Amino acid sequence: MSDSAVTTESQQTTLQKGFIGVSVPRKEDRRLVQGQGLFVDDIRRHGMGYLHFVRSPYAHAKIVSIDVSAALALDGVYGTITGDEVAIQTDPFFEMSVAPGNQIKDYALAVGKVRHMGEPVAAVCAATRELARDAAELIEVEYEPLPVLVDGVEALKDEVVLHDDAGTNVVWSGVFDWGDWEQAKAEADHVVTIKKLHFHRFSSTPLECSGALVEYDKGTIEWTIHCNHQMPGVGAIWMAPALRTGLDKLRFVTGDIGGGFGNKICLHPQFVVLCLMARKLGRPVQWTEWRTDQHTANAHGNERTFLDVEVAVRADGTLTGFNVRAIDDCGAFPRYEPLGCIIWAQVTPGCYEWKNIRVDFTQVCTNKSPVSPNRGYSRMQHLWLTERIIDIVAAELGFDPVEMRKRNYVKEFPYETPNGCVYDSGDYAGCLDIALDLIGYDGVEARREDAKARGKLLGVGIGSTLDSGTNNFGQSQLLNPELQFSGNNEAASAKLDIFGEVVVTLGTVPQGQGHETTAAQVMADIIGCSVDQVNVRRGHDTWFNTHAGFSGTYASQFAVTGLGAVKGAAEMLRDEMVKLAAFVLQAPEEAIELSDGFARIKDGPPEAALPFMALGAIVNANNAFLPPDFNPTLNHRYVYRPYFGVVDTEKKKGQLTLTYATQIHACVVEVDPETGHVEIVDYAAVDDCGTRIHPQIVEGQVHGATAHAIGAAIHENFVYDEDGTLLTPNFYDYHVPHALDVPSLKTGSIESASPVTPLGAKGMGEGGGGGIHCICSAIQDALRPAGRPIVYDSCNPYHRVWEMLRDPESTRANVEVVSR
Amino acid sequence: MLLREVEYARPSTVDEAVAILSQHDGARALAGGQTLVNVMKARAASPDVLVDLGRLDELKTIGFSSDGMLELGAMVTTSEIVASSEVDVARPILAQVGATIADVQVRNRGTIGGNVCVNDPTNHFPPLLVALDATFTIRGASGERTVAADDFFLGVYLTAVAEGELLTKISVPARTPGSGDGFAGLAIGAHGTYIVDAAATVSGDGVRIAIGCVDAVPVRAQDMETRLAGADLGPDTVRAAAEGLGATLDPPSDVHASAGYRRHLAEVSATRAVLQAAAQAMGAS
Amino acid sequence: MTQAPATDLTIAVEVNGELVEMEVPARRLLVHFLRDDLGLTGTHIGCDTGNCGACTVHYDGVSIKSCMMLTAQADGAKITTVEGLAPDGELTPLQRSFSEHHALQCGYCTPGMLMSASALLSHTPHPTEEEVRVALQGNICRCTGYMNIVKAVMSAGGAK
Amino acid sequence: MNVSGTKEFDAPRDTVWSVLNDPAQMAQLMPGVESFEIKDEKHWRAKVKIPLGLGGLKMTIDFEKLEEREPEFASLNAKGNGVGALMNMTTRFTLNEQGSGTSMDWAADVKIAGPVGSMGQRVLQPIVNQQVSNVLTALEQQVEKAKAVAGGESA
Repeated sequence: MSDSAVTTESQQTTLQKGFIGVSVPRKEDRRLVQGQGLFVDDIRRHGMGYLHFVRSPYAHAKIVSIDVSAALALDGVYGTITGDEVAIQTDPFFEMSVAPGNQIKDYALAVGKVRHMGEPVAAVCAATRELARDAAELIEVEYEPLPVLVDGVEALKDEVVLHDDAGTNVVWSGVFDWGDWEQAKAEADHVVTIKKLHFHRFSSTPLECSGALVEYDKGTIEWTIHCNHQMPGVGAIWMAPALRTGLDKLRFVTGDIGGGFGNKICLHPQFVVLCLMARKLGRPVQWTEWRTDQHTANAHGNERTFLDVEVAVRADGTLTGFNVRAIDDCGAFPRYEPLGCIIWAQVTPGCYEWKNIRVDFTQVCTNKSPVSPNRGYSRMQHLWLTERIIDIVAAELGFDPVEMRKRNYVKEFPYETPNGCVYDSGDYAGCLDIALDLIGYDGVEARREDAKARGKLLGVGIGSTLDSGTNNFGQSQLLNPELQFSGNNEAASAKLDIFGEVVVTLGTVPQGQGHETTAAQVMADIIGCSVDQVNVRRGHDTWFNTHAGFSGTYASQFAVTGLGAVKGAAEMLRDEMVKLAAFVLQAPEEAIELSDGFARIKDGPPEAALPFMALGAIVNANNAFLPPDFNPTLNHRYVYRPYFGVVDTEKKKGQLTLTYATQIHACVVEVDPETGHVEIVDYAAVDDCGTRIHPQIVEGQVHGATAHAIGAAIHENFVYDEDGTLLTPNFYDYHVPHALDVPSLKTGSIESASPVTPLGAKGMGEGGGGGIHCICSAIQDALRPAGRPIVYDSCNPYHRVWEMLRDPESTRANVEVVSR
Repeated sequence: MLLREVEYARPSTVDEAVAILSQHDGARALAGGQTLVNVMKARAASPDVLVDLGRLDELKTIGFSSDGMLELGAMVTTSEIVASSEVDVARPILAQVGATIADVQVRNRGTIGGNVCVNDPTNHFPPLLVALDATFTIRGASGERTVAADDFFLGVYLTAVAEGELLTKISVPARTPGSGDGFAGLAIGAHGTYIVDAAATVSGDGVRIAIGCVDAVPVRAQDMETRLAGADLGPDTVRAAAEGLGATLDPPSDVHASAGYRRHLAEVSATRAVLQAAAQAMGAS
Repeated sequence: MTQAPATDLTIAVEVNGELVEMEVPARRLLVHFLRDDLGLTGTHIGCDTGNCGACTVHYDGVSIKSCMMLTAQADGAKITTVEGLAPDGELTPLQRSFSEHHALQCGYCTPGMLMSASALLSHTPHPTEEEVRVALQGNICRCTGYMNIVKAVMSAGGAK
Repeated sequence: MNVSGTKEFDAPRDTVWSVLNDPAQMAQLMPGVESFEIKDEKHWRAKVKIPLGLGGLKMTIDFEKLEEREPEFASLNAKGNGVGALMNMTTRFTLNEQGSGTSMDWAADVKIAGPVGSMGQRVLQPIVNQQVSNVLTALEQQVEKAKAVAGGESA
């Protein structure tokens, strides 16, 4: 079994060797390997009701009538809620776009009209799961079907309009024009045009579906929401105004979460219905989403079509710029959107040094499931475009794809992009060399011949990608200058208890990233104790754990924001412990050292040492002898805030994200020309995310992101028919990779520390879809002998590979080269 | 995920099972449940009465008939077939194909009787048993009868087993020296659901080929069989014999394949299955 | 004589060594019986078509998906769930190996993986990578890409 | 989903037309029909339990005649509302005389939504084809009966 994890210590950050940088056993594992995790559907409350949503089978239809009488008559049914009640009791959710997009009315249930198959129309609550499901079948909804719109480009014609309040399907549109594209085009030796490229619709389908158990307190008019929401900070900002209540009246509590990947961010509509039902019935209400509901109505990734791509290339292969029209299909409601219309701009040039980039961006609504951030959110789609451009331009102009990448890769860091973002550090060429070495790139031609002898077409592909982490929400102001959103923050608290126990709480919402462990590593190294002595509370709790406005776990930022907050709180606690010890031991602060759970005088007599318990006991239960002006608390909260500065809404420039981790993927595939079957025979992924706090966890993220990419590149696809019916509504036809589908991955890494983060670490974990780019690149390389077809879609199932083999010309007509 | 109300019975003999099935028109047999329970979870269709065959030990045996046919009880699980020495001796293709059905958990519960009675167009055993020319023993209130594979499969979830009847046994001719079996196709991922598959046997009395996933029931490639009768089974001859097979089919088009793609895959799969069988027949593998 | 078809029935099933007798609706799936009736929430649900294996338990020593079995069918059987692997909290070599190799991230698929892997190791103590991947083919994981899970099972195979 | 084909009857065109035009006879074509009610010349409703092999699919189907050109063309719409599935089917029949018999070109555009759809396309299309062929066989029997009745009178 090849396990050549290569870690090149090129730029090892100098850190006091302690627990940081060591793959300590994870604290979360003990409970999870015994089935003692606490996932949402595990939570029980006395007298709770089970809620089931009645969902629309139609993609676009008026709601003529809803009759719940038969359901209410069923013994054991507690109550129902329909769209009319929601329209009276709540306000539409806050929209981020500008007019007319922000006129879209988005309620917790469909009001007056359904806009996608699976949209919740009514909710029924009953004593058992089975009864709730039976009652749902007794709710009679009369629909009047309307014409259906399932194509993003078609949506621009506004012949079928989803949201009459907005009067158009366009949610947001704008032109980004950096550098001087026209000049670059004029001076180019070659201009390559690509008529159409399409990034398909898929999602990470976390194994645990969404869910919540909501309790309502009639006396204090407060809701406790036990849930698996990844971003409670923003969830509350949507829900509180809709429920016409204060932010602090919504207590979000998360326990263990079975994966999120961004698909558990837009849960506010379902949660508002649960809050209404809990209030209406005066009992706890529980909802569990099943797989088919999750596929048809929860969170799809952005589907993006690129039209009329033009690329300016010099004779020597230097790329000077590109121009593209992008149409982004956000489905029936722009919930987290239109943020996706700007997030790609964090990585406008991808990994390359071209200076002149023009993007005409439009986002539209269609009768498909609403979009939610999905692993690689919006940057993946754009990075796929840049990597497709490299491979198509290299193939059409006869450049070697490795040389063309190395020639155009960014080499000097920090590097400012055409729209003012700063790539903090990296070594793209270095990562590529390791990846190519891992797949034995030099011996590829021999392998190609061997494959040919077996009747197979062998192809090599490269996918270079960036994991931009730690959003500057000020980027939203480039979409809508009036938005009062900017910067980012995350909070952590650290305290020393009476018996010397170190307790950490976080605002973050881990869904498998091991926050309890990495936070304990940082805390232990700073205050000098063991990881076991640090108790990091599980999950998020708006009332009892600290948190901040942007609290949550998303967009590859924990290693920076989460651990940045922990470091801050740890240092405050450490400094106060040193001050207290100095007072008790009557020694200067500089002479005090914290290590192995003791505060002692450096090189002092062994008895001059106080166990942490002593310090904790003094402050919490024995503080009479402390001087009046010295009031230590040993309980500190720190809010980490990255500095971004203000964005320039005129030129649409500014620092949109703080750190840039790199992932360079390379793979070898074999295509069966008779059937279009694609098999991955070799795969390497190299990552560079600065200081690796817990190397195993970092590698686990790389493995997981690669598996998602492999699934999406070949099988995973949310396909709709012309009636708006989802043809892959569950794991029957939406084939995610199983154990036999994922090859044994080779991994390598470089650690280019980030100069701008507390620990030199960079957020990583989304992987920017590196696997999709490199499989598309490898399939195109494999098919070269069969008429040099051009890969035009991010998803290439067997039937598409077969069609490209059968008719390469139609894909080549997509590309045109004009040379001077 | 949550079934409609259903009545449940667990007979301890085949006759009791047949009796209950005959008395209730909405009654259906529950074998491994690896498809039926999912259909009920989706509430796509719901039987009124489930007759659990789990206790009918007489349907769980693997043995040989007096005239040497391999006999598989309808309640024999796929895992038992994969591990069976009788199968390995008499007709190993059953184990090789069985080993790629879904996964270990499904194979531990799924039965060969359930697999053929459900007759989902993408199930592995229907086309294979047609190619192997198996016979099916069905018991009803009025007694027992046997049906040839070609007449057993009638439609999706529809076979010669009528309401009130029960499939008890599947008999498969043992391999004769100089004969060979093959199974090939294109599946979605490793051990995945088939897009198109084909089974083939090569023996003294000629070639039998059955194509799966192109219709509600397995389709015999009769023209190809006649062209190959007595012919040498080299790659070029077999490939030539497969030409035109696709045009005779009217396969469904879905998210994984267009009708045209399935027609092409039928020809490729049939060719590969026959070449596999031919290789085995000539003792090459 | 068999009882006439009924919508409810009393069953007796041994779960993790403890005999449980209870009247259950015929339509209740085994996975819901384990989670909701017995409170054994270690067995999880990840799909509604029997593909994902998060609900894998042992049924008379054999790994099965409890979302595709009626509780009624478990009458008289011995069921082992993840809670039954280390009842006294003393982790098995396989559970320890999962932690050492970072073979779990969110932990949602882990119970099912442990049940499939422990079934494999009970009859194939030293499995090859291929044998491990075949044994886990029915257990979907969306976090790990399976790499470390395969390593953990193979290494646990060797451990005592 | 579009399904089409031709069907030969050895019965005169107007006999076939008389069946296609009579709601009472058309209602009985549906597989597993349990009851039907004629609302008026152009509308009728049938309660059916479609035998799906693994269990019945209860559905109420509302038929509506869309267009008629006696004796050569008829088209009708059927909206099925069941718990397992929603169906919307538009069918067109073109009758051509063929010697003493009739050759009927038929075409159906079938839209299915709801839980049955979640079982996957590969199962749905063959099921629809099956039910359509059941309808055609039932139509053939009705035509035979109608011919016998008509034959009886004219003999």
